[in-house]
Amino acid sequence: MADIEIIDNGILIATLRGELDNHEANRIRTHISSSIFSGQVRSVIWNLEGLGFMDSAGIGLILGRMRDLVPVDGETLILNPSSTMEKIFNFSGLGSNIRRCTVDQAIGEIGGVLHEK
Amino acid sequence: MADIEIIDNGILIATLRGELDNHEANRIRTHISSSIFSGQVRSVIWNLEGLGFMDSAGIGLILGRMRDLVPVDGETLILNPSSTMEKIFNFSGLGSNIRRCTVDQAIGEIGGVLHEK
Amino acid sequence: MKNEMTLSFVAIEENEALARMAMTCFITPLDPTIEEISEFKTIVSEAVTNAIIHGYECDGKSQVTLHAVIDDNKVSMTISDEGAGIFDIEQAMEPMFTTRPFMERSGMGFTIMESFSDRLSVESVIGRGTVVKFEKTFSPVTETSRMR
Amino acid sequence: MKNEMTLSFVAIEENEALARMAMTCFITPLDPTIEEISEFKTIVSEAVTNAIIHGYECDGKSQVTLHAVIDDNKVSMTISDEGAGIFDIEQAMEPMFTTRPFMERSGMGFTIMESFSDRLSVESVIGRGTVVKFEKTFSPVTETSRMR
Ligand SMILES: Nc1ncnc2c1ncn2[C@@H]1O[C@H](COP(=O)(O)OP(=O)(O)O)[C@@H](O)[C@H]1O
Ligand SMILES: Nc1ncnc2c1ncn2[C@@H]1O[C@H](COP(=O)(O)OP(=O)(O)O)[C@@H](O)[C@H]1O
Repeated sequence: MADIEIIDNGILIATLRGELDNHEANRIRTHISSSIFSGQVRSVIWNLEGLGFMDSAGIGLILGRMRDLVPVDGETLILNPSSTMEKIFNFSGLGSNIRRCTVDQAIGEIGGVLHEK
Repeated sequence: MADIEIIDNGILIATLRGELDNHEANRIRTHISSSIFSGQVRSVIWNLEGLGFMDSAGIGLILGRMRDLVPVDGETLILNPSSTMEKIFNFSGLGSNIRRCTVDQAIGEIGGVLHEK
Repeated sequence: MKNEMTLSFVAIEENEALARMAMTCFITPLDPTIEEISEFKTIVSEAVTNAIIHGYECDGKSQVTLHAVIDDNKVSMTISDEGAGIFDIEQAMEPMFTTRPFMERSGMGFTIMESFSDRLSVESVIGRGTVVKFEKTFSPVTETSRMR
Repeated sequence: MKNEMTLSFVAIEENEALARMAMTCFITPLDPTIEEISEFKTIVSEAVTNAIIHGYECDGKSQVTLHAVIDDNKVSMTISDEGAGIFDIEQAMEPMFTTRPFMERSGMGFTIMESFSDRLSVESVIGRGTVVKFEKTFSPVTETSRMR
């Protein structure tokens, strides 16, 4: 399950719940991807606080959306994954995108960077 | 899982949670049975409000404890089973022991009856 | 939808919960009501418990096998063991009949299985084992009865 | 404790969740930590997904089979399919290697399975199928790491 919200400064917030496996990734991929293209999105925040499970399909989903953001040089932040998910992100080179903070703080971080540009 | 509490007037309150199947009934049987024999218990209230699942092993458990209570002519009330459990109790002739009320109201009912004796 | 699965496990009581969980998860895509799920779980639980305790006396090594097929909104299942078998099926299916009163069995297993399924049959041969088959159709969606 | 089970199902994506749930329930009596459960679930999920999508291309009829044994606090498992098979196992096990980039597969499945298991092996024959075996030992109880 994914709640998608696009806020003023072109930040898409994807709040994931339940279990993110291959089946689920295939169900929500197009929805997130088309939101990125339709909504002048510059950055994506993945809020994983309420996600119960994720396997490598989550990596595929997030890397795929990072690719969608390449044209606009957009940023990706991954919020509050479980410790098992954090290991998976680290194996996959996404460790530096992880933040332990609130959505507001993450918006602040991205907003700030965008502002300076 | 079963929380057992014996209150002043010889009423044992068994609060069941989780799933009551054959395995679980075998785990908690002795505990409840020995509480009845050790605690001068006259009546048992089964609080099923928080029970997620029950099959016919629950019938065996409750009928077994009714048998324990025969010497003291004790009463048995079954509180707030799910509708599937209610069907199972009805098949088994325990429908008349079911109450839809709070534990306090059930204590009141049994206390009252005991008082009149 | 169409789906098919087989689950088998050794005869220990811990596996009663495993069987219920696996079967519940299997039917979840049919979007059943809470009532339908719990009736279905109860049937599975009764049949599996019988196989473990009556069929095999919890021997911890013989196999109980569950096979299930989803065809549209109908689930067809068999629960089988190669254990003791049933002496008199008609008698076994009577309410309150049990060969194990001292284990506090209520004898209500088959009555419950019959009531909660759309169709149930039992085949058994002494010394060869028992097969319980049942079908349950999950009702078409009505908005108020949805679990999610 | 000792326990043993076998689960098989047809190759559709819905069964990825079934496999995780059934296996999680199977190991619950070992009283694993949350971390151990989620690592174990991840291994199962990766191997089952691979069998369904790479082995069988989600054909909806071929069987994926899981076999698991509990011996004390060690779980030994095999996940097998009789599908496409792997051309070069060594290459397949490299991080980021995938034959399905367009399905947004990350190629991290085997890396994760190896990291989260104590021991993992893969056998595969082109056109005959693939067997993934792994072992995971669940740590002795420490009060603070308990799930319940
Ligand atoms: N799988 C089985 N193998 C052998 N005997 C069985 C099996 N299932 C049921 N029975 C017999 O049928 C009787 C009635 O079963 P049931 O109605 O489920 O009641 P209960 O399990 O409470 O005894 C059991 O007591 C047992 O003798
Ligand atoms: N069961 C299988 N049957 C056939 N090929 C497989 C199987 N499992 C893995 N493979 C092959 O190994 C490659 C790497 O697998 P993996 O590391 O899990 O990454 P991914 O699934 O993301 O591609 C797959 O892309 C596929 O070509």
